[in-house]
Amino acid sequence: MADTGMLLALAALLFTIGLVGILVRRNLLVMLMFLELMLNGVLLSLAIFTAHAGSAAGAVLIFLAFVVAAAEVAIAVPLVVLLARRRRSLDPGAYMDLRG
Amino acid sequence: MTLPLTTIVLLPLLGFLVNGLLGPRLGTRLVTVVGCGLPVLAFLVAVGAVMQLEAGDGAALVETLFTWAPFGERSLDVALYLDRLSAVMVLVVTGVGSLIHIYSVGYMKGDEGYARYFAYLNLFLFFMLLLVLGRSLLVLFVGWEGVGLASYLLIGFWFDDPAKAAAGKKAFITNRVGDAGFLLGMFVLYAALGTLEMDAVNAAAADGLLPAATATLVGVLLFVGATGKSAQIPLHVWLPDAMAGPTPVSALIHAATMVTAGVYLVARLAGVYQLSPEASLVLAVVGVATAFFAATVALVQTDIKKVLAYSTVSQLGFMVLALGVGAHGVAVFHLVTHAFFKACLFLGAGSVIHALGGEQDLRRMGGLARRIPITFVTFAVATAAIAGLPPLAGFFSKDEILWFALAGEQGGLLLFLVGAVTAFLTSLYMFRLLWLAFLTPSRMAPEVAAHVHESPRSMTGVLVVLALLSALGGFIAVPHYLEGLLPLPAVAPGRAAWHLPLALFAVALALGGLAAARHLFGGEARPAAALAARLATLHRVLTNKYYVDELYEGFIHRPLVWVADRVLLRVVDRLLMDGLLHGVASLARGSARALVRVQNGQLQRYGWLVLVGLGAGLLWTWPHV
Amino acid sequence: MLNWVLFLPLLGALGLTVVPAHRNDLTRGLTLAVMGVQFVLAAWLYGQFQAATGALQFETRIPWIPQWGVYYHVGLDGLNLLLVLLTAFLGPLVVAGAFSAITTGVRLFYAMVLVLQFAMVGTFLAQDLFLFYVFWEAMLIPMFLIIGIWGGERRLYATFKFVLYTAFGSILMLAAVIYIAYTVYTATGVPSFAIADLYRGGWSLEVQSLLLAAFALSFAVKVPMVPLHTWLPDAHVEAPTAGSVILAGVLLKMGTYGFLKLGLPMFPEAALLFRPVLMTLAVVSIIYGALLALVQEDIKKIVAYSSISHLGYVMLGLVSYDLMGIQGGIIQMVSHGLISGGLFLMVGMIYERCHSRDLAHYGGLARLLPGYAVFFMLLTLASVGLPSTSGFTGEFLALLGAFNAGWAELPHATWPLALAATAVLGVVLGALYMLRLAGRLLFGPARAPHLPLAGLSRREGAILTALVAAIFLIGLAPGPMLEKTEASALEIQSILNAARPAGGTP
Amino acid sequence: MNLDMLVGLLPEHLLLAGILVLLVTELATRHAVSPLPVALLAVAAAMAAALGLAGEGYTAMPFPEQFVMDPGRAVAKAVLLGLALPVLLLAGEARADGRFAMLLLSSLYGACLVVSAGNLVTLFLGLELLSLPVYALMVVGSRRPESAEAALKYLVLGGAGSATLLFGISLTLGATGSLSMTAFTGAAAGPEPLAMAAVTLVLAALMLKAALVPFHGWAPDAYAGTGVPVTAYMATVIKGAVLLALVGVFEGARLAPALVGLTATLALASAVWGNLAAMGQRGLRRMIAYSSIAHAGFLFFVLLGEPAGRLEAVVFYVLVYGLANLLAFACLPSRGDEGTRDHLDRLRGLYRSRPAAAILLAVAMLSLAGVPPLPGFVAKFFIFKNVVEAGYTAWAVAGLLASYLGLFFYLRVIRIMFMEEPAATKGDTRGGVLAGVAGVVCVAAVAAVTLFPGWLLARL
Repeated sequence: MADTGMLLALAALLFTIGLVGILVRRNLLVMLMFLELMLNGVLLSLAIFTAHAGSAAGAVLIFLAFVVAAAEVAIAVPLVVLLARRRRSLDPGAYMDLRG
Repeated sequence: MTLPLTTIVLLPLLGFLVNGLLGPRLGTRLVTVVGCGLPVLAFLVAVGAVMQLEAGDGAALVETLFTWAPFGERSLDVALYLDRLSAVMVLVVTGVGSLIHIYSVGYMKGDEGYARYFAYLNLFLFFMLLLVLGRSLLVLFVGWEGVGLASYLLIGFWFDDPAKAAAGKKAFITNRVGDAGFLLGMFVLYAALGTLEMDAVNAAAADGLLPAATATLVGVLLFVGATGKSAQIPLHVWLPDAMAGPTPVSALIHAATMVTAGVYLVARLAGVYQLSPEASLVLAVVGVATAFFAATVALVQTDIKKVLAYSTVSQLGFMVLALGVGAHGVAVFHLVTHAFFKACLFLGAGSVIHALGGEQDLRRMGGLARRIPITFVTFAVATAAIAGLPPLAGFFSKDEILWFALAGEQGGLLLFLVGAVTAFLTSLYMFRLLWLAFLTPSRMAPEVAAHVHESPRSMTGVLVVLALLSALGGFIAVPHYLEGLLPLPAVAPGRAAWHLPLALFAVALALGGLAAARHLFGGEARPAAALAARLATLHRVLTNKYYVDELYEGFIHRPLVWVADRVLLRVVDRLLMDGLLHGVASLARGSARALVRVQNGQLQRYGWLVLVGLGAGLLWTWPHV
Repeated sequence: MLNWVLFLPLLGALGLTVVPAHRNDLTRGLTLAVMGVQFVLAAWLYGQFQAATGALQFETRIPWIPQWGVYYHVGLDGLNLLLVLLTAFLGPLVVAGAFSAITTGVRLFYAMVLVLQFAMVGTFLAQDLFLFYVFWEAMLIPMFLIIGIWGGERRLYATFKFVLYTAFGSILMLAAVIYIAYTVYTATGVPSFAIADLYRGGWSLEVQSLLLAAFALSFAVKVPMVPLHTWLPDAHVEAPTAGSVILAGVLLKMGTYGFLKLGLPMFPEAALLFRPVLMTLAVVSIIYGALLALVQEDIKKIVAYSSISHLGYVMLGLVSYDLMGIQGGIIQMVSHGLISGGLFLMVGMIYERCHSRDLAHYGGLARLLPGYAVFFMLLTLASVGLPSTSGFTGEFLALLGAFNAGWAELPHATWPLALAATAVLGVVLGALYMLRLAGRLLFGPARAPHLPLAGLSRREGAILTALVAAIFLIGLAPGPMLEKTEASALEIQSILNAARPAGGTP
Repeated sequence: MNLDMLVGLLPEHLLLAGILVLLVTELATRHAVSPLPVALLAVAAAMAAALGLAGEGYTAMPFPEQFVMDPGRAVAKAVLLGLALPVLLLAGEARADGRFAMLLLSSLYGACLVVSAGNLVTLFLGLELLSLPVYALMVVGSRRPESAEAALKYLVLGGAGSATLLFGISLTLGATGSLSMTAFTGAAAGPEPLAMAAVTLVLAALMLKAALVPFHGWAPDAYAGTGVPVTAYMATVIKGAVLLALVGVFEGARLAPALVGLTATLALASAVWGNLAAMGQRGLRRMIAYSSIAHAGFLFFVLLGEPAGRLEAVVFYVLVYGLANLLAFACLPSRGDEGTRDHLDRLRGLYRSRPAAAILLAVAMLSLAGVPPLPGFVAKFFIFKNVVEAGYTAWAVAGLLASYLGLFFYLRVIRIMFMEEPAATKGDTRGGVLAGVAGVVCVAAVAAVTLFPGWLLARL
């Protein structure tokens, strides 16, 4: 059970690192990677619990989450490309046209 | 079924409506016929009604018209009521009123507001009759306020002159102060007895249903109303200014009828006042003080109408004094005689003013006795009457007042002495007037003097009638006629024998006034001026009417406006309430700006907000677990 | 029939949408016709109204949101009868009065006036709290537009102030309404908003006090009672004449009507507790409004502040708990509607001619516009409360009622009597400011900013004649009206008095 | 495969069919063909199907524990689908292409799934299906350079939200061993730390998707950064679906006391923040964004209420609120630069040039403000009635006071349209035909709901 606890802590850590990473890094692509990291942390915890509970639904959810993560990236990367093509910058601070 | 009382009241109203609505289109003649004919008709009907009253066994005539406001079982009704007291009043009002209407035909000839004038005058008569004939205090109050309105309109009749309009306003508002007291008195009566019908109130008072304290309260409050209408201290200030109106108006409203309404009110509710010696004492003191005070002011006035106005205030003071010592019948008696001679005096003054083309200043008159003899003779008779020379009307009524002030149960030496001095002053200032206007050499401007002419027959005729009434009116034994309704007070023991000496004393006072006036104002030497110079301060105070107007302006009106403007409007309304509002509004605007600044477009700032939210959420729920 | 009276203006407003935009004559005519018919119907209902009973008459009750117990429930009783009649009476006058004043956006203007009329009549007629609230709030928007579009220079400030002020009161009332609905449902198991059911709500004193405070805040803003009055002068001054007339004539009465119909009888115990406060505020309003009217230089502001004073009498009468006082309050509402409506119309007439409301610019109008002066004088006198005008009837009965009640309470408490006596001062102050206005406007040397002045047109004459006739009718013979309202007033009175501890006065 | 799988999912099937048809036409035709008829037909058919199911009182679980269908959900679906119809019309006005329609229909599919979600897996799937196409739509449906920025902001924060949701779901699994809704609601009521954390995370994720303070940062920028039809879609259907998801996950459960304070505080904060920040906005869309933040706050108050009335209240509110928003968007001038055509300056004096549009826009604003007799008032009344009935009177009063703050900026729009002179350099303020149709549809629906709220409430 100790392992489970450690793994869960790791999952939470990954989630938090992901979130904080999104907040502090000044590069859109890196931020997207941290977003994936967040999801990975969640997936880790999900895997643990699924295994623990022996839930089929949990397993399905893991796969769904993979798909979702992939889809998000699939949309996000073209968006970053669109932006970068316009301003030649990956700094999120360069894209503050919408405000107020 | 005939309704004489209703007819009496409605006739002048009809006149008002006809002249008021159609006036300018009717032509002068028709206006005159309507304006004067209907009051005369009312007088005739009134005579008939009084005869009907006398033919009966003295029971009052009552005409209930309609229920004004029902409340469950109670109701406030509109009813007219004629007993001997109102009979006297109705006759005076319609009689003297009709005379003055007729007089006005000549006086107002050619005025562009001729129809309007008669409309107002008829309106006044209507309300005055309502006042006199009302059975309930409510109806009386309707008339009371209505005559105030008519007075307001007529004082400001020549409204182009702001001073005249202001005088009207002053009259109305001063009366309103009194009316507030009247209303309160009425409320107390209704709260205590559940009725406002005056015969019922008197009956209840007689049956002991009205506690003495309540009676005092009612008495004082209603008297506050009376001080307004009857120009008693401290609400007398409007009456002298009211002389801005056409002179016949001054005669009718501000001398003969309306101003006596307060006296009538007290007499009408004699039952209440009989229960309350305290209230009566207040009346007596205020009355005698007013009489004295006004008489002193009248001594130095130079405007012929102002002298008469203060004289009216003074005479009203006498009436109130009579009321205060319980001699209600005598007060009404003086009211009647005063109506005759004061109307005569005012109309005479009107005739003088008419003759002089509008001049009112005594300092620019003189020597008119020969030029306008009828006016002079009638004026002299009325002067003698008011001064109290026997056997003219004023002698009888004033003598009785002094008598009851001295000898009545509620009388007192001080009241009597002040009254006596005032009687002397009355004689003095009236003969001063007579001399200055008619007997001293002319001081008129030549172009004025050239145009002096006696007034038309319609005016002089009225003067003659009124002079006759002033001469003979004293023989109408009004107090005796009213004794059933208004019993005279008992004479204090041991003083019954003083009546004859007192009468002689009164005559002596009148003659003394005459002599003094002749001495001071009659000769060439003008000792009056010397006296005035010697008593300069006193003279100035009197000329300025004791500075009462200035006092009111400085201590009431101006502080009121100051508080309203500086405190309520600027501080409370604008600073506090609107300031609070605007403060909240700018707070909202400010926070809106701050919140918008949070939204700076930076993705990671939004992320931080999310993080804060998440953390706070988890922390929030954590301790609850 | 009652539904026709209610919905006719709404139908009229819908009808206006098919009138071509440039046909102002048609718009005006249609609106006037609608209002006229509404008044005729209302007058007919008044005639048919049975005086003997306090029960609802001409009732309609249709489920609207039955799940919540909300019904479209309207009916006439003694409390709203006269107010509906007043509203219907003022309607045509307002419309006709605006013929010459409103020349832009005519269609929208009259549509808004009609919608407003609908909402006002609805507020009076509603017998369901939910419905009442809906109508109550629905009034705001047409008024917002009327002031904001056709108003004077500071119209935006004034209209926002008006709406935000009143809406603030309403939002707390809404909270109270919701709470009431909930407690009624839990107590009876049947959801209901019927006002008659709510008279016996049976809340504890604390709850009642909170609920009453919420309602009272809303109503007091509308009345308006000092110190919640500061929106009124601005709104009145900036509103176009028609807006001022509606505002003064009808809208303000919503507040006092609210107290009478809802505030006091729904929470009688709390009302008793708050009575000293309400009565004091009523008297303060009387004096305060009068004093402020005394120092204004803007004609409209004088009339506006006079409204505060006059509505104070209404409140005084209502919280006197005396039959005469309540009846007087009702009459005073109607009377004030006629008088101040008339005064605002007259100010509008002179403003149309001279484009100034500054008292200092005028003088001697009695010479320049004799007809105008006569009507102005009559309205002034009515406002002052001269007997034989409606102003007297209302003031007198309200004061008499308050005094009567105060006298009867004397053994327990002196304050009601003291307050009633103080209120009488307002009679003096009323004369002071109104005669100042009339005197400076009508008398003195003739002058006006814009000469020569056209005399009163036949339309204006007719409007004023109708008003003055109504004023005198109520002044001379209020009896029939009082009879029709008495049963309902008695009912309210008995509800209020039931809350008094034994030994209190009837 | 049973009949329920066909019938119970009929609305979804119809949407899918629509997507397929669109796909085929897109591939088969060389010239651009307006996708509008097909899309409209599909959505309308789906709505009709949902209404039909509701009318029959159809109740079934085609996929046990996964997908639930009952009359209440059917109506909810019909409402969401119905709100999408004017969105499509607005999109047609903006000459949207096939991609737009397909993405929209996909997102709608997700919305339907959310409503019918029987367990957390389906819910997650539905929410993602709802959101993912929108990120793309924001760029596809707009010809503006800022739209990518808007989409990315939404995506990053939305992605974080998804992760949070998933984390919450995962913790639920850990705490209860199950992913069913009942397991979640049990966790919501219970005192177990892990479960409470799970519930908090799910709640926070839904708050993020619904744009509650402080999770709202993306909303103003996203709303303002894309085309009007997409904004309209986000403000109405997406917000509605998220709120229905919220009601779904907490179905039948009273909120634990700890969550009551949290929810109410954040809901109130949203209402205040949204209403205040909207006061000075220059663009209608940004204003609507803040307004939607405030409305999300009001909607979240529903959680405080008794479980029984939540669905009805939310469906009613979403319908009314959506209609008002769509009505407002339909009245905007349809020409001009996509970035500025909603600027309030352009609405200056709108009543002069387009009285009908101005009046309808005013109606929309007033309904959003909750001024009676417009249905926005009834909707708000419903929510706060539930709150009071659950005993949270103080919160209800606070919420109502917060709603008062909003009055100002709604009235400000009316002021600009009616009380101000038209701008000197006024652009073309004309509206389009399709937008007009959308407006008429919306106003008809608003009128119906105004007159017969009882009828509608009886069918929820």
